[in-house]
Amino acid sequence: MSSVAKMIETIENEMDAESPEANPEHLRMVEALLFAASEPLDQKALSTSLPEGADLPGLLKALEAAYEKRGVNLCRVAGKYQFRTASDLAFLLRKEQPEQKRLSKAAIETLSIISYHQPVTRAEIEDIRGVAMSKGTIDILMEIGWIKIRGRKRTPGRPVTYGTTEAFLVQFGLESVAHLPGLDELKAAGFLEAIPPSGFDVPNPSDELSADEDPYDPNEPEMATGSVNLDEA
Amino acid sequence: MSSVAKMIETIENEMDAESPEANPEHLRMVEALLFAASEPLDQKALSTSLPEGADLPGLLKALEAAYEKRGVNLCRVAGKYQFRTASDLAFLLRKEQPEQKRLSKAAIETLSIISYHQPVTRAEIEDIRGVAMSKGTIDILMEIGWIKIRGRKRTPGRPVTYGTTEAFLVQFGLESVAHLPGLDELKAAGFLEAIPPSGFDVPNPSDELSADEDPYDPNEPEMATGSVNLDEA
Amino acid sequence: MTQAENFDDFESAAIVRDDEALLVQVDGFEGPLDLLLTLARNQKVDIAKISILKLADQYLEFIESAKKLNLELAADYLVMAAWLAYLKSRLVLPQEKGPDGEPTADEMATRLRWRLQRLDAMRAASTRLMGRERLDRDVFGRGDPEPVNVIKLRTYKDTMYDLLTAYATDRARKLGGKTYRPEMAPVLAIEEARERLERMLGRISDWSALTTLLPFEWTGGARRRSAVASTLLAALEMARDGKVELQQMAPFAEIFVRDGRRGPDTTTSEASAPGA
Repeated sequence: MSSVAKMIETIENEMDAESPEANPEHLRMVEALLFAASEPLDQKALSTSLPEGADLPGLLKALEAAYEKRGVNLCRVAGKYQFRTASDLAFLLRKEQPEQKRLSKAAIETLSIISYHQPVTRAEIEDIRGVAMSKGTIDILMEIGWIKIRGRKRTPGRPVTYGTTEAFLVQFGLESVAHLPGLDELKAAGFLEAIPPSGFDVPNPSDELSADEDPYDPNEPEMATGSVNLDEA
Repeated sequence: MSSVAKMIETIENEMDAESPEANPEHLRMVEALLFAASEPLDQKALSTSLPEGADLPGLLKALEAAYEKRGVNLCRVAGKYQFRTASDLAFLLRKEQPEQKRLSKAAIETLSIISYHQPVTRAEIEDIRGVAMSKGTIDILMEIGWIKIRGRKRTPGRPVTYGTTEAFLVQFGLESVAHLPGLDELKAAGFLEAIPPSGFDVPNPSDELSADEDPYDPNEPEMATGSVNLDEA
Repeated sequence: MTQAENFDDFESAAIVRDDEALLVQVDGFEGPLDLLLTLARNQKVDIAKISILKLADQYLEFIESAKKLNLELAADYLVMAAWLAYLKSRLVLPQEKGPDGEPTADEMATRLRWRLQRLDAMRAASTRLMGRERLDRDVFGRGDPEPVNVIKLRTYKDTMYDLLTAYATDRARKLGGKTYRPEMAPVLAIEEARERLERMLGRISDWSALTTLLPFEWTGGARRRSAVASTLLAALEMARDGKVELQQMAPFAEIFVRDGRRGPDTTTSEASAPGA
C-alpha cells in the first residue's frame, strides 16, 4: 500500500472511531457548504441547509478528523466552522500584504489588553500601560473592526467598556476569547485582575456582559472619561 | 466498518491504484494551493510552488481521485485546476430569504380604489385619484397577484376592467369584497371625518360581472388604452 | 521589543550612560511605566524581586540627566519622579501607615512591582497574540468562494388598516381637498407656554399667581390642566435660566412667578410676596 493510501487509512480509522454513523451524503453536504462559503458558518446556518435529522455535531467531528492532516483543515473560529489552509503550509502561501499601515506598538498593546481584560474601560487600559492613550489608538482598532464598545460600567461616570469582535477571533483563528494564548497563566498570576491579587476571584474575559456592566446604548450621552491616570498620579 | 469508512476505503483504493507514489506532503501542498487560489491554476503555476522533483501530474491525478466522490471535486477547466463543490449539491447553495415589504403610497391607494370600485378601468382609477397612474403601479399589483383583469367595459375603446383576486382576500383577511366596510363603518372606525366631503360615496363592490361589463378574453386584440381618459372626457 | 528598536531613531537627543552604555531617549518610551520597566529589566533580576529603591534611583538619575540636556519631559515623567522620590524617602524610614490610612511604603513598592510585572506579562501576551497564524497572511480561506444564490421570498406587511386609510384619505382629498387628520389632543406645548411667558415677562408686576398667566382659551376643563402643567414646566425652565423667580409657600399652594431680571433688591420684596 502506498503512503497516501496509508494516510487515508488513518483518516478512515479516525472517522470510523469518532462517528460510526456519519451519513456519507450528509458529510458531502456539510463539506460542500463549508467549502463554498466565504465566511465561517455556525451550526445554525449549516443545519438549515441539511436534511432533517442530520447529526451535525457528529458530521463536523468526522470532517474535522478527516481533514486534520490534510493541506486544508476544518477550523473552529468564533464558535463557527471554516476550512483554512494548514498553518504549517504558511511558508508556501504567505503573502506580503500591505498590513493595515502596520499597527503601532501602542495599538498592538492596547488590542492585547482589551482582548485579555475585556470588558475593560479606557481608564483601566491606561492604568495597565501607565500612560494616557492617544485618541487615535482606540479609533484605529475600531476601524479595523477588531474591537467594539460592549457596554458601560456601573461605576461613577458610567465609562464605556471595550471588547473584541468576531472579526478579531476570525483574524487570529481563535474559537473564543477563552482560547487566547497564555490566558490561564495570566489568570493564575492575577494579572487580569484590576487590583493586585488578594483573593481568588479571577474574572474571565468574556463576551457576556459582566455583572457591573450595562449594555451599550449609542444614544446615551457620552460622559467625559478624561485621560488622566487618577490611580497613580 | 461504517459507510463513511467504506467510502474512504474506496477512495484509498482508487488512489492506490492510480498513483502509487504520490508523496503525501506534496499532496497537502497542492491541496492548499488550489484551495487558497482565487482562480484556477495551471500546472506551471502549481509547479513553481512545489519542491523540485514533485510529480505534479501524479499528484493531480491522486487528488482528482480522492475528491471524486466528495462534496468537493477537483475540476479541470481550460487546462487549469480548481476545487468546486460537487455539481449535484448545487441546490445547497441556494437560499430562500424572506423579505417583508410595504406597498408604495400610490400602489396601496390604487389597490384600495380597485377593491372598492371594481370593476374599474384605468381611466376611472385615475379620475378617482385625480392623478395619472404610472404604468408600474398596476404591474406591481398584478405581479403580487392581488389584482387581475376581470373583463372589459362596454364603452368606446372597450377598456379592460380590474378587480381583486382571492390572494387579495387572503392577505387582508376578508371573506369577500362585499365585506369591505361601507361609508358609515368607515366613519365609525375613524377613517373618515364625521362629515365627509360632499360626493363621497362608497360603492358596494362585487365579484360578479356588472351589467356593462364583458368577461375578459385574453385573445381579444388589445386596443390602445393610452392615458387619455376616453370614458369621461 | 529590544533596546535597539526602541532607540535607534533618536541619536540627536540620546543620552550616553557611562555605567551601562545605554542609549536612552525619552521619546522612545511609552510613558514612565515603560521607562521603569526597561530600567527594571536592566537590573537583570526577576521583576518580582526587583529593588524598588535601586529602581527609583535609576529613574531619578535618568530624569536628572534628561533635564541637564534640556530635554522636554512630559508632565507624567515628572509626576512619577516626584512620586518615586517620595516613596524612596519613606522606604528608608521606619514602616508606618501614612496619613489617612495611606499604604505603607512596602505596600506601595509591592504595588509598583506588581504593575511592572503586569505590564511585562501583557507585553509577552501581546507578542504571543501577534505571533499567531493570521488569516490571509499565514492561513487562507477558500480563495474563490462560491456564491450562494439568494431567492427572495417577498411578503407584504400591508394590512386592512393600510388599505382603508389609503382609500379614505385618497378619496377625501380628491373630493374635499381635505386630508384625514386625527383630532389633536388638547395639550399646550411647553415651547408655546414658554414663548408666551417670555412675552409676558415685561408685563408681570411683581409676584403673580401662575394660574392667572394661562392663555385665555386654555382656562377650562382638560385644557386648563394641560396649560397649568406646561406653564409650570416653562416657568421652571426659565427659573433655571434666571429669567424668572418662583415661590410656593406650602405644598400644593398657589405658585407665584415674577421677573427674575430685576435688581439685587429682590430680597426686600420677598416680604411682600402674597400668600406669605
